[in-house]
Amino acid sequence: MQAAELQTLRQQIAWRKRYDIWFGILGLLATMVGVLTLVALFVDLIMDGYGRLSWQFLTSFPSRRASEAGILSAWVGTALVMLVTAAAAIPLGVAAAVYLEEYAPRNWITDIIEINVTNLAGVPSIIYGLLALGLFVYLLDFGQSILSAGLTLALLILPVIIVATREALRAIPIGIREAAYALGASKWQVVSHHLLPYSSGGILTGIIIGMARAIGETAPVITIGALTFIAFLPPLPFTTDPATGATVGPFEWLFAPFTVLPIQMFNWVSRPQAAFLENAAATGIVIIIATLAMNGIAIWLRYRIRKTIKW
Amino acid sequence: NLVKVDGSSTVFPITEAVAEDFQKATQGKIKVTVGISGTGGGFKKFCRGETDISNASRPILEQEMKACAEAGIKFIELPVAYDALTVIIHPKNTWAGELTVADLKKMYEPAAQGKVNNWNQIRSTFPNAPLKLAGAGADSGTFDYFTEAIVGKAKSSRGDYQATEDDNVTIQYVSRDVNAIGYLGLAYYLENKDKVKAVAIKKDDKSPAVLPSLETVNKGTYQPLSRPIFIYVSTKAAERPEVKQFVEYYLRNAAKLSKEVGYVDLPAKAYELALDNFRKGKVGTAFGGHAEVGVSVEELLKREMKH
Amino acid sequence: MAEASTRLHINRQRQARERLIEGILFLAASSAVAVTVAIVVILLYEAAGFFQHVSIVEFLTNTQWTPMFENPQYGILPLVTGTLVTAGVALLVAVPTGVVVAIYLSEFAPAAVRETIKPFLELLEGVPTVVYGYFALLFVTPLLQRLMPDLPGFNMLGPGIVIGIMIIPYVSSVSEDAMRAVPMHLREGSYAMGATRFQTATRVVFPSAISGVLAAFILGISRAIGETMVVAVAAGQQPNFTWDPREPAATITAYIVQVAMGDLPHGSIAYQSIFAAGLVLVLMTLVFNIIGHLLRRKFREAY
Amino acid sequence: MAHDMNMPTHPVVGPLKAETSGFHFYYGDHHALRNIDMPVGDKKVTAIIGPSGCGKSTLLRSFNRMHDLYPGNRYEGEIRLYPDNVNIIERGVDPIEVRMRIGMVFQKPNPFPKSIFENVAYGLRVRGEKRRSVIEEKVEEALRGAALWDEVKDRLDSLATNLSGGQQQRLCIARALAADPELLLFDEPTSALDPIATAGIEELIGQIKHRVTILIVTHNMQQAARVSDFTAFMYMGELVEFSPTEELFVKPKKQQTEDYITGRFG
Amino acid sequence: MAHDMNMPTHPVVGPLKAETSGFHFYYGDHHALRNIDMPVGDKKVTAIIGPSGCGKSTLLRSFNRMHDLYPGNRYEGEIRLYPDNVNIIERGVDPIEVRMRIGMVFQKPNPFPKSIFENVAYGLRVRGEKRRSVIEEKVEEALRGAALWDEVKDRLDSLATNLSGGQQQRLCIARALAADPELLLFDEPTSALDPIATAGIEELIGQIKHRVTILIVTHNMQQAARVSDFTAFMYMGELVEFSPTEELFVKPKKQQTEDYITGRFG
Ligand SMILES: Nc1ncnc2c1ncn2[C@@H]1O[C@H](COP(=O)(O)OP(=O)(O)OP(=O)(O)O)[C@@H](O)[C@H]1O
Ligand SMILES: Nc1ncnc2c1ncn2[C@@H]1O[C@H](COP(=O)(O)OP(=O)(O)OP(=O)(O)O)[C@@H](O)[C@H]1O
Ligand SMILES: [Mg+2]
Ligand SMILES: [Mg+2]
Ligand SMILES: O=P([O-])([O-])[O-]
Repeated sequence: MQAAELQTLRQQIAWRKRYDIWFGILGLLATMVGVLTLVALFVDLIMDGYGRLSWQFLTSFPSRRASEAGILSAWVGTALVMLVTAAAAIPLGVAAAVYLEEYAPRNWITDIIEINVTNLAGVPSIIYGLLALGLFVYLLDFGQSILSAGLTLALLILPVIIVATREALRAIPIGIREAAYALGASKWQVVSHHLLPYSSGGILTGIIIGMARAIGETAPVITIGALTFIAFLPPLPFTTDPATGATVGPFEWLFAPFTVLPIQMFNWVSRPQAAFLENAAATGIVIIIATLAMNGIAIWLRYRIRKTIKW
Repeated sequence: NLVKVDGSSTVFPITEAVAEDFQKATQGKIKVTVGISGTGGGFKKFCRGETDISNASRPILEQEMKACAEAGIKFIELPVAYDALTVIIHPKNTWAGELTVADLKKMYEPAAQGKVNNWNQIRSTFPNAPLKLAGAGADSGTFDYFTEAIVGKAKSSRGDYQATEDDNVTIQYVSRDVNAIGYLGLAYYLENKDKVKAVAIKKDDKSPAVLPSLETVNKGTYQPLSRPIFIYVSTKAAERPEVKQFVEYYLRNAAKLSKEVGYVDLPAKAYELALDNFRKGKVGTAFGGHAEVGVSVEELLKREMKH
Repeated sequence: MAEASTRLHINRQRQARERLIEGILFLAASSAVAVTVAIVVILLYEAAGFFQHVSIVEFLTNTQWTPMFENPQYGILPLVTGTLVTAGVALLVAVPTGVVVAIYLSEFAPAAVRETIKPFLELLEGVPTVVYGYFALLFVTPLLQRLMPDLPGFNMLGPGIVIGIMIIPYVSSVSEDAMRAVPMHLREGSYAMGATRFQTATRVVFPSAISGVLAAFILGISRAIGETMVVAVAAGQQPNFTWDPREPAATITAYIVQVAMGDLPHGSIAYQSIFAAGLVLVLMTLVFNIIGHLLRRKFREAY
Repeated sequence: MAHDMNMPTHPVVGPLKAETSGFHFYYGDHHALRNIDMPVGDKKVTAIIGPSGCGKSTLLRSFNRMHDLYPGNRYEGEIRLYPDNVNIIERGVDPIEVRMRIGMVFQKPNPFPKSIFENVAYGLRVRGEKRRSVIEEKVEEALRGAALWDEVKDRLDSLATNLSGGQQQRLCIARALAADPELLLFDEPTSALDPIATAGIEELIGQIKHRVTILIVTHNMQQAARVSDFTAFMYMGELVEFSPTEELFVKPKKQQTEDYITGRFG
Repeated sequence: MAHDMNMPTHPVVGPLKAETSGFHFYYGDHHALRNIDMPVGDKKVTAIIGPSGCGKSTLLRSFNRMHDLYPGNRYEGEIRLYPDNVNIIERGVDPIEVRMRIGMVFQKPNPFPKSIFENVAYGLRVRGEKRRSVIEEKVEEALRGAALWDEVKDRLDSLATNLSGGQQQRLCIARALAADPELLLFDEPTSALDPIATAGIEELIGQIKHRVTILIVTHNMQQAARVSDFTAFMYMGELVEFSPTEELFVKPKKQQTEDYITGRFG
């Protein structure tokens, strides 16, 4: 190649590479929009609510006196609701994903199910609230209970779990399936001995991410009517009820009234006294830390799986 | 041994305070839940028999009475405190410290929509400055009462103002704009005296201008913007000892607790009358299924009930 | 070896067990359909009462939505425009930013940067939306008011932008997955032609991943349309038939949650109206999802 | 297994373990195999060679009904398994039962991401075997059979996926052997391995062929020549020639075969 | 380009287009290529053969610095490109510039999911060429050069991914040719193709070798024999033997080479 040609070539490359640099900067800036917003939000919450974060705050019931109020009933409520959500959404979501990925024949029924799953992922959460109000609260008569809320959020995260499970299943090489079938395994044996164990990490990640989203949901829980002052804990199984002296059954807590963290926060935010706004901010910190922790676990899991499972 | 209360967000802070103290007083033997689903939402549940007590920032309406009657639910109406709607302006607003009901009507009536946009349209002496209106969201009891008291008909309002369910937001809005005006519950004003200024209200040109305060409301001079707020107790629930105990506790402590959370207590006499009505099981409403402005609580409690 | 040959015959017991399991799994998968049907049935059932009082024509053509006023008007259009405008603003923020972020993370950022930033971004989803509402009202709107002094305290712009930021991770992570799924050999093909990073990213990787990127948009639209608390807090709650994002307005979701906490007498038309509004909302997301489905089919990855 | 009444003999091959006749295979509309008649000699190694895409893998995978796993595939004709004399692609035949008797080793080693022990034991577990002692015994036997025992006996609990490629492939053979197959299918078992590992696998095939019938696909003609007794040459979905291996490589009957083995195409 | 002063000659090969000397390559810690000295004759076809995993692809991909795309890879030594006489793996050399001069065709055809026209035009567009007429002319020329013009001239706007495998591969060659490369790298370009398509590609290589220097990796020795002028035999990361093709296949100098080409391993 002639020197002159080479010269123009180099100029032209240099010109093109300039876009690389510009785009690199642009990309970093765009990424920072999200990250900085998050940091700003978090810092703001911490400034407002840090002073209220204490052991007392975590172990007290809500109160009309902001300085005595705490989130005990709210975080216990959140934990129990999440328990129900997990118990309902995980088996259902995983089973649905296994069916769609491993069993479903290619026909219109499968198509309908597929379209429905993608669709559900897009249904606004408030609509789930309306559904739950009609279905769980009234039709099935679960009332405004932990059970109703847990099932509502379960519906909300069902698509998340289905999608994550399907992806994890798809990541398992076809060779593993064939190897098991070739040894005479039945379909269910292949699923239960291989596919589920090997995809458990991916499934777990999906579950955690779904739950992290459910923790912060406000609107659907409001629609089922959980915006409530609760200054007691649900009856914990096998403890004695202070009022009746009777032993509590194992499932009574499911039907207990409850409140959850975002609702408690929402409640406090609209109070006239500035001190309640501090409480609201402190609650926000707790929620964010909970989601942070859950996401952290998910990341750690993802990392560990990538290290241990190889094909 | 669970007392279920639901309903108005306005009444919530008082009932919450009562519930808190009550549960402490009974050492947790009786549990109380206090929900917020709005006065209407509260009556909906109440008339289905799902709740024992309904918080209400307005009297029960005919429609709701019908629903309760169909379900065989009878109720006792008990006023528990006053809420004073407070009209607020920016602290630097120098001209609107006193306003008549007629002034406010000019601002908020439906006919003003799109037309009344300047302070000098209210009174020619007011400056030529844009009029920025804020107020309660259209499905709140506050909105209903304000329109009833100012415009003369509940729910009759212009639509183009900054509406919100959250009174803190109204505070934010007014405190940022010299030309803004809004209205909200007294408690929010009391907590934000440093940010906004209350307007003294004149019933008409001749009456004195009255600023909202615990005294003026309690004495009945802050008119027409003070309103009683209620709890409704189901008679069936009232038979249960824990509900009975709770309601009596409520009426005995409402004076102290309502003041503590920023509302105005009723005259002491009124609580006695209410307790009496409750014990006698005097069912029905004193209002006949629609809103009324400016009746004294004692008078209400003595009225013949409709049910 | 007669015995051996029977060994090859179908094992009925095992077959029955397998069928049973398949049936159970099928039922689980069908739950997705059941939920959709339940949503539609419940909304239709409640909305039916509403439509006995309000004609569908009025519902769809009237430009005033004032169910709570003295002369109630039931035109859904203002809520629809409010919903579309806030969602539109959100998408104007989220789509370009999300795509740039996705391209950056998938093609430009070193692995270490990518792995640290991604989870950070995903946290944006975990913040309770109420917090975003106040962020929009108390931080973003005042900031915008400095640029646009005439901007009202409530407007669709502020919450729209905040929703946009909130859904960046949705758009970016789904798009990034799609871009990373583009096989390396296509990139190699491009680099081998002497293309730069930027050229490879924009001319080969992005077009190849377009169907996944579209899926991300659709997901973003659904989220933006369905977001409730941010608009309920920061956009004002007055239905307003306008396409101007600087004006205050209510969205369908804000209306629903407002009524769910409000003072409406139950059994009233206004109360039933939330189900009619919900129905419209579901139909809107359905339409977008179907459009997305069709687009995706059209642009299906061909690599 | 002694020579059985039900085990027919073939003029060239001798006693048969299996046999395809008039066999066709379709991937949906794609007619991938046409009219294949191929004998599989009992306790013999039969190699299938041919250019890429000619249908070698397709034929091999028909023997254990692997194609049943994917929708749209269709078999036609017969694959008879002896001594049962059953057409294993018939409807009434359970593919799972077929696979329990006909093992398979794949091109790419595909151990399960479980321990070495669990990999080899898997075929027994699938059959419902629960007795620990039986399983341990069989696992050891199979690992010895696959010439892997000495290398792994101290780390039976470590992950199989950490083994080297050649070890993994021998593990897969052990896994198949532990299930006591009558016929073992190999699909290019060494194409992902280095020369040394390849030599190990070939040696192993030489050792086990006295116990089990082997059908092997390879695209390496030298490998076919080294390990097999009979070779089938396929081309574009058809079986062009089937002969004893030496004969096929030394004096092929068909021109196409000769062109292929002399490297004129492929 | 006429024979150039800067273009050194090699005793066996003649004028050189490129040459590696003392070349090493590392995938992180894995030392994949050791001390490779290989000449690439100008306007000649040089084939690289060897068993799987010996480093053929690694060497080939070093010529256009494909390894730069992945973190942790390291080059050492020299790959000189003539007539410039630059060491193209030196730090100061821009890999983009190298790739603009050295084209590559991959094992699996990898057309972009764009139209046929846009695929071929890609190299020109990347260079910033905007003139429609120039692009059209070059595209036609390249498609003709790749013996694809007649088949696709009526559907230049249809998706390249809808072409058959052989056509796709020829399209990829056209795409590379359109950029006027001085050296063209082929990594097993026919291993994903059927015999007929393979023959087409081989014929094509024969046609273009008068215009451009070719370096081709293949695991098919017959192919190397058919298309190349020189052949390099690699084994375990080392260059074992480099000779004129006929010589290497007829009388290999090294025992390993002989073992490999006679099929004793691999
Ligand atoms: N799942 C499939 N669907 C459709 N066609 C297929 C499928 N698998 C293979 N084919 C086609 O069937 C023919 C035979 O394929 P097969 O894999 O049996 O070839 P092969 O001889 O094993 O080749 P190779 O040496 O490349 O493995 C080929 O034309 C191939 O394209
Ligand atoms: N990205 C990588 N990271 C680490 N090691 C690699 C990588 N790619 C290849 N190797 C290793 O480098 C060696 C040479 O690989 P290369 O792909 O060059 O072989 P090859 O001769 O082209 O083989 P084949 O015929 O299978 O394509 C092999 O041992 C391989 O495992
Ligand atoms: Mg094959
Ligand atoms: Mg290679
Ligand atoms: O909640 P309210 O009915 O008092 O507005």
